[in-house]
Amino acid sequence: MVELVLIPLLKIIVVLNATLLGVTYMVLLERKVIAWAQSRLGPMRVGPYGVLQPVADAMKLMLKEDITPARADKWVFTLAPILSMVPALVVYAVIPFGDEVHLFGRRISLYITDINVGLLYVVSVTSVGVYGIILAGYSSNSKWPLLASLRASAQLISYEIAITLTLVSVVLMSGTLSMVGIVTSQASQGVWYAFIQPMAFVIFFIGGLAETNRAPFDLPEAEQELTGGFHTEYSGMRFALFFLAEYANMIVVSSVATTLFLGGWLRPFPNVEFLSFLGIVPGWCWFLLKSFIFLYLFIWVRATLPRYRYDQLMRLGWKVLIPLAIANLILTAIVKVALA
Amino acid sequence: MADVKVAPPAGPPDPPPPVDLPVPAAIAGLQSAMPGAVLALSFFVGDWTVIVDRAAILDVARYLRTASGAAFDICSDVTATDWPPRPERFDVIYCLFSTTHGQRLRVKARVADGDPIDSVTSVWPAANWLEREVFDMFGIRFSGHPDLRRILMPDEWQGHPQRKDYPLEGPGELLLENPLDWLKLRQARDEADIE
Amino acid sequence: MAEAIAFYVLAACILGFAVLVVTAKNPVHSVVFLVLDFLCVAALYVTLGAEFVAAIQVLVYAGGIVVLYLFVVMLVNVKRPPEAFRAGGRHATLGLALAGAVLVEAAAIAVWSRLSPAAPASAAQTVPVSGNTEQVGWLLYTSYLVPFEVASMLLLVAMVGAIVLARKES
Amino acid sequence: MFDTDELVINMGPQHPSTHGVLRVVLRLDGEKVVDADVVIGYLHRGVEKLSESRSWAQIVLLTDRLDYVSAATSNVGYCETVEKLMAIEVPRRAKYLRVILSELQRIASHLLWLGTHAMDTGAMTVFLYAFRERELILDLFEEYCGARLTYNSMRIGGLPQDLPPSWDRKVLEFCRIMEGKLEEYETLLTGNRIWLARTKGVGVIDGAEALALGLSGPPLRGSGVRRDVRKDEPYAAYDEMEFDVPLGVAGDTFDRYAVRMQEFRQSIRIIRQAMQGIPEGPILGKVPRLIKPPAGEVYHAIESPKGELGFFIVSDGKSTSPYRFRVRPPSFCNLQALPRLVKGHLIADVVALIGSLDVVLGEVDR
Repeated sequence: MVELVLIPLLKIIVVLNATLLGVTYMVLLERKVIAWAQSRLGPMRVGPYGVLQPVADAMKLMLKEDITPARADKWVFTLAPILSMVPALVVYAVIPFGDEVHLFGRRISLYITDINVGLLYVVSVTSVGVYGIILAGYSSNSKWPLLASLRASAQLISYEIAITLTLVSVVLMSGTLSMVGIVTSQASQGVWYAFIQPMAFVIFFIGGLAETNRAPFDLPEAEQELTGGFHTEYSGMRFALFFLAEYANMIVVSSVATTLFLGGWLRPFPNVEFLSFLGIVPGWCWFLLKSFIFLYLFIWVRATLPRYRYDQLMRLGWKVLIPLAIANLILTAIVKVALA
Repeated sequence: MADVKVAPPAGPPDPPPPVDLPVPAAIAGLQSAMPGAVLALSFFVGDWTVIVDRAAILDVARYLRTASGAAFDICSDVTATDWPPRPERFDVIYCLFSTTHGQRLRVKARVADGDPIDSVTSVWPAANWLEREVFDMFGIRFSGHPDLRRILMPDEWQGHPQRKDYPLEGPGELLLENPLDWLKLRQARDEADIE
Repeated sequence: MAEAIAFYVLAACILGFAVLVVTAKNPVHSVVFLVLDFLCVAALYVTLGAEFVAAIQVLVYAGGIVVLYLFVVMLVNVKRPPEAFRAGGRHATLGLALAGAVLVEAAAIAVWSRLSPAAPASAAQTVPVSGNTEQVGWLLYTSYLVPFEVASMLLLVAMVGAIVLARKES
Repeated sequence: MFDTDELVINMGPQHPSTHGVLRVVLRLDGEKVVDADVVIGYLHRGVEKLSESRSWAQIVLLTDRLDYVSAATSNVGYCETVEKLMAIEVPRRAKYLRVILSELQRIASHLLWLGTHAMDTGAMTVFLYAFRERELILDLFEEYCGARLTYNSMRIGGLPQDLPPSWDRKVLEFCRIMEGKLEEYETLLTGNRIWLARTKGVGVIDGAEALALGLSGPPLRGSGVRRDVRKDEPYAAYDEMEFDVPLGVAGDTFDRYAVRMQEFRQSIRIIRQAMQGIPEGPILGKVPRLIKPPAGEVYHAIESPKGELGFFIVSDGKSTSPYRFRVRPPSFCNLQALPRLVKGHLIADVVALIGSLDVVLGEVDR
């Protein structure tokens, strides 16, 4: 009973809470990092160095009036933020944060579950997240959100193809779709896939920016163009759900990137003997560190680059990234067959 | 500024140029090309002004734009002045500049209230909004203008604010006797639009 | 026992959503129900132990194709007047005929598979690999290679056709 | 086959990228702009009408509120027009100070343009960098006249006060800092592929059409027309300054950007020259106590950061306020070209083009 129900339940509770806490502090981190990039201080008022700012934000959003526009499609309007939040959280079920730890005399694996189609599960669940944005735009009965949702649906579908193709290259290397299996295969092959699949890594990063609607691909919520994009008409907690979903998706993308390309919980250079002293740092710390670097890159890019235009975004996706991803896939297959 | 009310002036002084001052080539050319059109010349603090016949304004504009000696390719400004005591109460003023010759010229035409004047948008597209503003502020109609609507004031505004007989503080109760009626009217119109 | 309960609950959901897809007045609502329907079908696959097919079902149908449906529904103004729903005599007969044809087909398959049940099971037993994904892959590239390639050609042709149709003469 | 309509959408008057209360009614085919109608007047305060009942000296205050991010140049324009009308000789020192203040103002105005233009295309860091440097100029103005936005920094006949002590050193120090910062902005934008993709070939207008549409200032020079009031009809002490007029070639958004980026450097060059050659002497000419110009009409134009800022003033010679006060606002005339520029482009280009025209609605609506 303990093995079957209690431990998974505890894991789910821990992961969900850690995620939500991480997401709120992700917001603070982003504000701080961008502020430093722009020679500002960022939030400083709530708590020392503004560390309690997320709490204040959450309070504000929860207490705010939740407005539904008069001619909105009411139940779709309510459904949309939930549809965008749920997939972002459900994905964490298969992400391996670490290997195994011994706790209270038990061996506990640091992932909720390891299913044999883990990677496919990630891709398919995140692909459902686009409904939140599309339905939000449609149900608001407002023209700007509608434009944003049209942009979002085209953008997310296009970049999903490129991302999925890069994932296939990784699967070719590892020979498994299991997330844990991919990490262990990197350990056994003694190299992070970022080094032998650099092209896939870069395409995944760019596609990840686009999939999470981050600058320079933040067209569905381009404030300067679409007055806030798909969530223009949202307020209060429903707006907060969209916001949290975006940051949760960022963490998902960086976790997946860490797992697939940066060796998950493995220490750097897992096969180099004289670096074994790095092994005293627990695996989940490495995982968090690598994910954090990825998240920092997301923020850094946002602070630096202007935004693409819709047609340019499409051109980049279809004419550059997808052909490159296909070429990379074919090349990987050829090399793999030649070596076998 | 409660200074003593003096009788409103009947028109600008338009001082004629000194006899010993040579007339610029562009103006001389205009005078010889269209002898009837130029009513008077004026020179004041270094600015040349040509006062032309209202009916001939489009021809004058075309000449000034195209003639090689004039080539006024920039229409800086179109504006108007109101002189209520005069029968032709408005002056429509065109401020021109020539990039080839580097000189300025003002063209003036007198228009009576209710009379139209030809639009010069076909010669200088820049005059489009400027003429709209003159229409909005003075109520001078420009015939042949592609899009003569109010520009600064709301579409349903009554009166023309820059006229001298228009009070500075606005029409007051005359227009907004009951603002709620006006709002209702507007709302009804908007809803009709949506349907 | 648990499996049977799951099956009947899911089947009821699938049928219920399918009815809602057809009866919803708003085409966007129809599409949302269709998504929910597909998700339930995916869950059904999971109960059958076919995780790969379930994941593909969600990825391709729920996450891809229906998004395009939604895209089209929102892009094209399909707000029909109420009369269109009432005066649909010809469409109703056509729909009934199609539904009848599908029913007959399903019944025929059921009867036929009851008469000779061993054929699909024997194919799976010859697969030398274990694991859901691997088995599907193996079968696709051995026994069903030709249909698989034909299907992909068909899709390619359809795609080219769509581009030709959508392209404006310039 | 399907019934597809054009989408009519209101951009503004409350919209993050319309720089105030501009409203653009867009007719869209997908995201492509089929037609645009610009609706203005939301900030109309009747400055022209109001001026007809204010004394000549009070109007300087009203000119502050035309282009409220470039008050000093509006002040210069108005004062010079009245001086021309009254034939007042302005002392050379005052002329030099006007040049310095105008050019500082030009840098401040262009900085605001740069920040908002970059922000509109999604590059938000440039916005804060630009405001950081603009702050230095506002500090300089604050030290000079006590105000940070609406300066009221000119008087008919000269200036209200002489420079504060050690102000000149601070200006030169600012010039030094600014040159370094310009490199920083250009690193972030000029070579950036996304920035180039967003600006090159967007809103192309050739020189002849730009002239015909009444563009002036950087948008006109971006199309390669050599027209700068400071060169063509020099005012203040610009005839004694040595500077270049930067010109564009293609007439697209990028060229308008490049022209303004060069104008930063030219402004710094002018400030340095003026600081070096500034003569000693009075700062206010001989002005009668009661300003009552002779009857007549006058038009005078200056080069404001936005373009040709003209004042047309009619005096009746009797009252202590103008009979007619007309502002030729460069933003108004430049904005007129917007429908022409955005046609056939995408929504994202509309905001980039509004940014590249650099309009201030206070001046458009007056």
